[in-house]
Amino acid sequence: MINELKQKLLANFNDVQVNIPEDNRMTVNTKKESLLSLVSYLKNMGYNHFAMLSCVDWIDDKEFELIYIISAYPQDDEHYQDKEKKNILLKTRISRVKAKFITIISIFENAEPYEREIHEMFGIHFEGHPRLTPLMLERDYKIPPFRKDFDTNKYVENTFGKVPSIKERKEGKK
Amino acid sequence: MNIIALFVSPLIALIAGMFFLGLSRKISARIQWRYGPPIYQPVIDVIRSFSQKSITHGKFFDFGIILSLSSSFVLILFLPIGKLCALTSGGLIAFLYLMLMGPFGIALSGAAAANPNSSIGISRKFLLALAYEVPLLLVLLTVMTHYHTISLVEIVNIQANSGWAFGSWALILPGIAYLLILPAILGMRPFEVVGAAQEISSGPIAEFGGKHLAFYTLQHALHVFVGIALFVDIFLGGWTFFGLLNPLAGTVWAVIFGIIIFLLKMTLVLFIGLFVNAVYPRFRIEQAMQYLWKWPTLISFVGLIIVVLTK
Amino acid sequence: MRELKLYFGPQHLGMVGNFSITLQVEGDRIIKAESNPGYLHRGFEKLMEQRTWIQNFPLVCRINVVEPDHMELIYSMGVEKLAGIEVPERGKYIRSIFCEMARVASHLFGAWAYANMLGFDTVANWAMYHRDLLLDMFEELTGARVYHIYLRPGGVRRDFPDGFTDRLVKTLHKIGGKVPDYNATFFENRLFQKRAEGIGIVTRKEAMRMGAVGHTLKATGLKYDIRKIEPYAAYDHVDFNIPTRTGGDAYSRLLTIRDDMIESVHMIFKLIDKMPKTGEVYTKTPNPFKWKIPAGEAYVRCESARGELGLYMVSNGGTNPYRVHFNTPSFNNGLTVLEKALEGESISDVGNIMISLYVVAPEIDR
Amino acid sequence: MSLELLLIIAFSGAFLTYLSGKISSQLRDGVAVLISLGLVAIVSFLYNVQTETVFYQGFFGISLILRMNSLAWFFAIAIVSFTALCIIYSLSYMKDCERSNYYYFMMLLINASMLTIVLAGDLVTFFVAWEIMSWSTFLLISYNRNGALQAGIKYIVLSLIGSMCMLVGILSIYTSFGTVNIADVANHLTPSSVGYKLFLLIIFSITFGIKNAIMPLHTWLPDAYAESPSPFSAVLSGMLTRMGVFGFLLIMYVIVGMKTTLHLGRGFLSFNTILCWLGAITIVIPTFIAMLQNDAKKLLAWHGIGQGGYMIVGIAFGTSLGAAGGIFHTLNHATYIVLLFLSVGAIEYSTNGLRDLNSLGGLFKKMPIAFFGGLLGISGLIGVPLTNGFVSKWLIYKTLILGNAPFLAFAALLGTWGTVLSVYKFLHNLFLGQLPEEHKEIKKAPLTMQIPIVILSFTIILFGILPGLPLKVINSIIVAAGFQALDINIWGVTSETGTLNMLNIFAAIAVFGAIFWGIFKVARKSTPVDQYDNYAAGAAVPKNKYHYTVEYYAPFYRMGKPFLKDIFDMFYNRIAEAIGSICDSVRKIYTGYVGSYVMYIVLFIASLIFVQLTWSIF
Amino acid sequence: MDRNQIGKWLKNPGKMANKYSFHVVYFCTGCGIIEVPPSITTRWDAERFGIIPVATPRQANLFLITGYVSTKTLAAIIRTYEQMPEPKYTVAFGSCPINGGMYYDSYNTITSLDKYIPVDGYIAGCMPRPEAIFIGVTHLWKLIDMDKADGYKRYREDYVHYRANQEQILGELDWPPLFSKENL
Repeated sequence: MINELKQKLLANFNDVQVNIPEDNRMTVNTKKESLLSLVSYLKNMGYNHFAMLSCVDWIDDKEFELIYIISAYPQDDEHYQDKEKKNILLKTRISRVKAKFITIISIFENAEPYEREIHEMFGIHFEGHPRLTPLMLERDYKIPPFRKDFDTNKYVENTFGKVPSIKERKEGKK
Repeated sequence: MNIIALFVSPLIALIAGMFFLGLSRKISARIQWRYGPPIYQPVIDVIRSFSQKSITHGKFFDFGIILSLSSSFVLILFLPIGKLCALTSGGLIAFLYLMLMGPFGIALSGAAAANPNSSIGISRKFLLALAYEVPLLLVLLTVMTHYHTISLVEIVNIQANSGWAFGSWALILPGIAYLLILPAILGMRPFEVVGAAQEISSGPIAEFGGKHLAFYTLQHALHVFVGIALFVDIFLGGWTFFGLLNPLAGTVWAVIFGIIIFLLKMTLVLFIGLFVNAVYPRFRIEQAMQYLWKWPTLISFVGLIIVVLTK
Repeated sequence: MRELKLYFGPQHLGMVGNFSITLQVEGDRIIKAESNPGYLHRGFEKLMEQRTWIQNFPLVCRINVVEPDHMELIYSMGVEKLAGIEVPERGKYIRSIFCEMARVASHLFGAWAYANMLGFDTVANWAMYHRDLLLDMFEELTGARVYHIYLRPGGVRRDFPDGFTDRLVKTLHKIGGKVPDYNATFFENRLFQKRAEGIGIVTRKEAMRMGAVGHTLKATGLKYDIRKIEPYAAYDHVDFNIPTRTGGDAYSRLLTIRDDMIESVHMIFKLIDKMPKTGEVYTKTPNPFKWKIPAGEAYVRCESARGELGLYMVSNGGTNPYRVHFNTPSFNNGLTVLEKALEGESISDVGNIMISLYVVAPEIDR
Repeated sequence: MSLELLLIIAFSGAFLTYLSGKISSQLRDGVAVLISLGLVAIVSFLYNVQTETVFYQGFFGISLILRMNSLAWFFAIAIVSFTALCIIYSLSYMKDCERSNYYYFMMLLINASMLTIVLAGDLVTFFVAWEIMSWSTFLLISYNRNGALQAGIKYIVLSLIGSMCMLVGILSIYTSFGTVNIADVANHLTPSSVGYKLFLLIIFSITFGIKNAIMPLHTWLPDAYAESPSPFSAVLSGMLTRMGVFGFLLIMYVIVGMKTTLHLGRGFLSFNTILCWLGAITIVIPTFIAMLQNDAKKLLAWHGIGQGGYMIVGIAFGTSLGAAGGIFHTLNHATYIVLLFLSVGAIEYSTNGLRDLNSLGGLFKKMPIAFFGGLLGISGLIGVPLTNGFVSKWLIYKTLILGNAPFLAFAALLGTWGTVLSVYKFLHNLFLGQLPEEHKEIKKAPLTMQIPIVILSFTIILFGILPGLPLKVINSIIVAAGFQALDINIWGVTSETGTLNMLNIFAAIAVFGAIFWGIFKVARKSTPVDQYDNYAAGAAVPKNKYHYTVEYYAPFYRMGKPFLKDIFDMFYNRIAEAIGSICDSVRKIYTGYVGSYVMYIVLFIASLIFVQLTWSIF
Repeated sequence: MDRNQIGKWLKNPGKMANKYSFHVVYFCTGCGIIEVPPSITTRWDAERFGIIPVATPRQANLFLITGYVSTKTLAAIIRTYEQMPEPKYTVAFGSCPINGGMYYDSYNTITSLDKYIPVDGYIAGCMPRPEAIFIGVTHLWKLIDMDKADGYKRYREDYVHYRANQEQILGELDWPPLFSKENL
């Protein structure tokens, strides 16, 4: 079953690498251009549950890796098929500089908050996303906080550490 | 007599109202397996509110709450508490109108606060009032038609001679209808839609703090008192208790015991309300209206027809 | 002036958790609802990159305040998968029992929240009391009421004390004995039924489209439960049902939660019966400060009380995780499904719908 | 002062105003105010005068008569004073409007014609004045053109039906008795058959019912009130519509006679019971329809219909308390509805024509006078104790309850509770709540607009605390009509089954108000905050989006909307359409919309004649 | 009621009433809120001491900051605190508001709360047990008795400084200062 899918993917898409590290996971590495069609292909194959979208900052490679994790809802109420047990990790890499990508909201509606979060935390712009407004944060961080080059200790020291206590402020310390 | 009542009856109402608030908190706590606050906790709350520095949203914000509290006190003067009744002018009709003024004052004050939570609360309050007013009016009209008077005092006096209204077959249906709408009048669950804290942040009083809140609490205490006292006066014969006070007739003791009997009856009625309060969730406002316009209205309507036909 | 903006939270008596919903209201109908999370955002995933594998446990459990145990579980599972550690048999059973206790406690908290939302103080008090009885058991086992930090990679921190299972069974019987009372006053109360029925309807098709998980899905009749699909801990050793309803409304969701709670209690009984009487409860792991885990990635998932909980974890062979990303059920339910479910509902039902979708704010914010 | 002179001043004043407007607008304003105030002065001098004059003899041998009695005086003083206030109000309200000469001319003409109606001693004068009033009203309703013209046409068509009915009635009286003198007709009518009396009552009831907007005949009113200029809306609602009440009093108590009217028929089939029930329906349904309105003036208009029901119930119930209550309510209603229309007008003036209940708010800080006018107006409308509405409503309720009509009393009381809801919405949406940013700087209402509001507010309180003042006149009216006199003192009414004494209510409220105001002052001082420092669940208060106005009683609307349609209006429209389609066949003669209405009128009158014929068989 | 207290009641009823009627503003600022429901329900029943949660800050006099404070919450906390009528007391829960606790290096949570609003008392622990809440409250009683729970007075006196600190973190605040010159 899972090998069948692997064969199908390899046959239909020419720039994918498919790994099957263990029973229930399948990793699909792909170029960023073909990700969208891959996602919709998988959806048509019955993988209709978009579980999450994650992002890893590979700072040494100067690249972001986007991970789309897709699985399937059960079709039958009583018996679970193999499909539901699978998780497909779709991976693609994009450049770290002026990072941008395409939204998949048209395929999976619930990707919206995930993309918002990634946008906020990594600064990746998702083209075609209807509201890339801040989700969690209200402050403007110069570097999006989840990037590897954002140093929290330094940031905390510079912002929260520099706030004087009331006593200090009364005594004139800025 | 009237002069004494003028001073004493607001006092009794205030103390009893606060006592009822405390009692209801205590009883609810006991039903919920808790120890509950001391019975004088509402008094402490009021003192605390008075000691706090409130905010005001303008003159009218203050005016509404003063109007509300003072008209609630005026209402007490029209209510026979035991044998005390200071004013009789206008009868039950004036009473009904004055009953409206307390909530109306709060509505004005709450709306002046420019908070939509208050506005929604007030809109619910008026809708609920409209809903329970339909059966309530029918009930009161039944009683007034039956006794052929519009005076509350007279209704109590007639009951002293001819037995409680709740015991007479013609008025039992209105009595039941009144009991059914009593939680709505008192604003208890399942009709606690007005100050629904979890929905609209305690509704009309969302902006009340400090003395405004204290005034509101006093007004609420009086409102609870009036809601129950009206039932006791109209259906449970006010101060009468199967001729128990006949030997004392004419003495001061009759008045005092009359008040005590009256308050005991009120406590009994409050308990009924509290037990309903404990086991029901809040209605949605339209459900409350549908309910109130169904059974209580039907029962009181039948009651009115019976009274009109047997007249 | 036509539109009215109403804030439901963060400072609101009806809001469970530090979360905000901005409502656009016409009359008392909601035209549009917008979830506004982030009041509890602490940047856990960033902080975890700066702490060692074991140091992260105190952080992990604080992601979900209401039931921290599944968070610990999934993090342990992730580390185990990356490091290739096996859990001993008894450890697996204890894990399952522990997680089911957490599920019951969480559902009782949910019952409190729902009852409290409708002003149903009596039931709310009972539910909180019974949850406390369960927290006492947690306290006996782990020494803490809320954040237990009991699970660890390779098993659990320590074995059950003597007679713990008996006391647990006794407590659960005590709680279970009150189920008829709960049913009479709460779940099957006609007024409550009227109040909860038909609001916040999410049909199965919509739920699947919006990627809903947990009771939102179960209430539409779909048996989507990771415990069955991809059994972990000791769940493949016991036989249990997944309660479902078909209404898809708040009432169905709440009944699913109730049935799930009862099912969990039964499962605990079964697990206790089947549990190996002796044996190791954990596999030894290296010195936590020097513990390096080989490079790789893992995606693990489990069924928390709120639904599918996922964890994507990457290691670069160091002492710290390289990237941790939790996929919490509330994230989806609270941001996508909630906004949809609230549209067209009355403002008096905002809290009900939110709680019936079982949204817990810190889970969203992380 | 003879009555002819009064009318000459009234009529010539109208023309004079128009002419002086050609010279200068200031002169015109001055003349208008002078004339209207002069009329007030003259009429008030006629207090307690009982006189009758024949002012024209030659009209087909009919003598045209003017007469003055307490009923006429009561209405006359109300008419001239309210019109005078509205004229004063108009000075600034109509300042920048075009065709203002025409407006003042029409206002004064209506004033004069209403005065003639109440002073008329014979039916011909009555009819002619009635027609002048109807037509000039039509012209003034359609003053604003566009939608107003539609409203005006609706009004005039229904008015024409009414006039035709009246004409039929008058002709029938003239052919039967050969006289149109009201006093003579009353004498002649006493021995005539019950059927004929009933015929007269019904045919005149249709006329006056249309004018007073009794429930199935009310359709002209909401649009007319809403579309006409505010000061005229005030006159229209306050006095002009209440000419219907005057008509009812005339036909029921004067022409047919109180005793006869009250004993026509038996039980539910008696004339006054049916009229009572029509009144009760008129109270309840329009009041609840008013809750659905989003236009401030339309809301008031529906209340205008609803309050008319109280008067009808009071008059038709036919006890001395009821009649007194009905007549007193006419005055009270005029006071507060004029006040409310003027307050709305002030808002309209200040916000450049806004009267949509959903787009205003928070004006009480910007327009305190208009706000207090509105507050007292709605208090009167509800009948809050210490306002005049309370007294008249109390009289009506009491007589209904003690007269063993609990269901009528229920309808009346229910109407009051419906009133509370809708007028609170009115007050809340206009004056309370959040002030929109764009209304932060609004132009102040000028003094000439504030004075009438203040005077009327004061009147409401005055008549509320001292109801004895107007009740004294009313007492003489009902005594003249043949009722038992009421026991009236300055503070209220005394009777053996429950007395009303506004003094102790007033004293109690004053004392307690003073006490709690004192406590409030003594307690810790509160900090004033602005409207943006408000509870918003920890968030910042949004500007212009934090006022709950739209569908204020949304749950009720959802429940009630299917039942609270104006079915009669739709019914009439459908009839009009049907007749229009019939008329298509004779289109060469009748073209257009009005034609169908005329056809409708003809059919209507034919049916009335048919009714008369059937009745005379009995 | 303790008979010894009658004298105190007569002397300063406002203070005593404030002690025995804590109306808590219900705001789940952090995870510490999880122990508030147990403490107000059956098991611990805070209502016997007059402690009940209320809906809006206007009616409250006790503000429980239940745990860590993120910057987004800080704005809401300040707003809520300023809307509470005086006298008002703040009690912070857990270690996080004291010095950041385990989130000392988080980029989104402030490290010590009393730089932004005055805190009258701290309940240490993560989380504090419900008993600890009561101990905190009894301690607050003592502080009130000794007039040391003067956070609101400090806030009034040093408002300029507090406001400056708030603005340093939150940027321009979108509400006007609570105390203008004439209000002080």
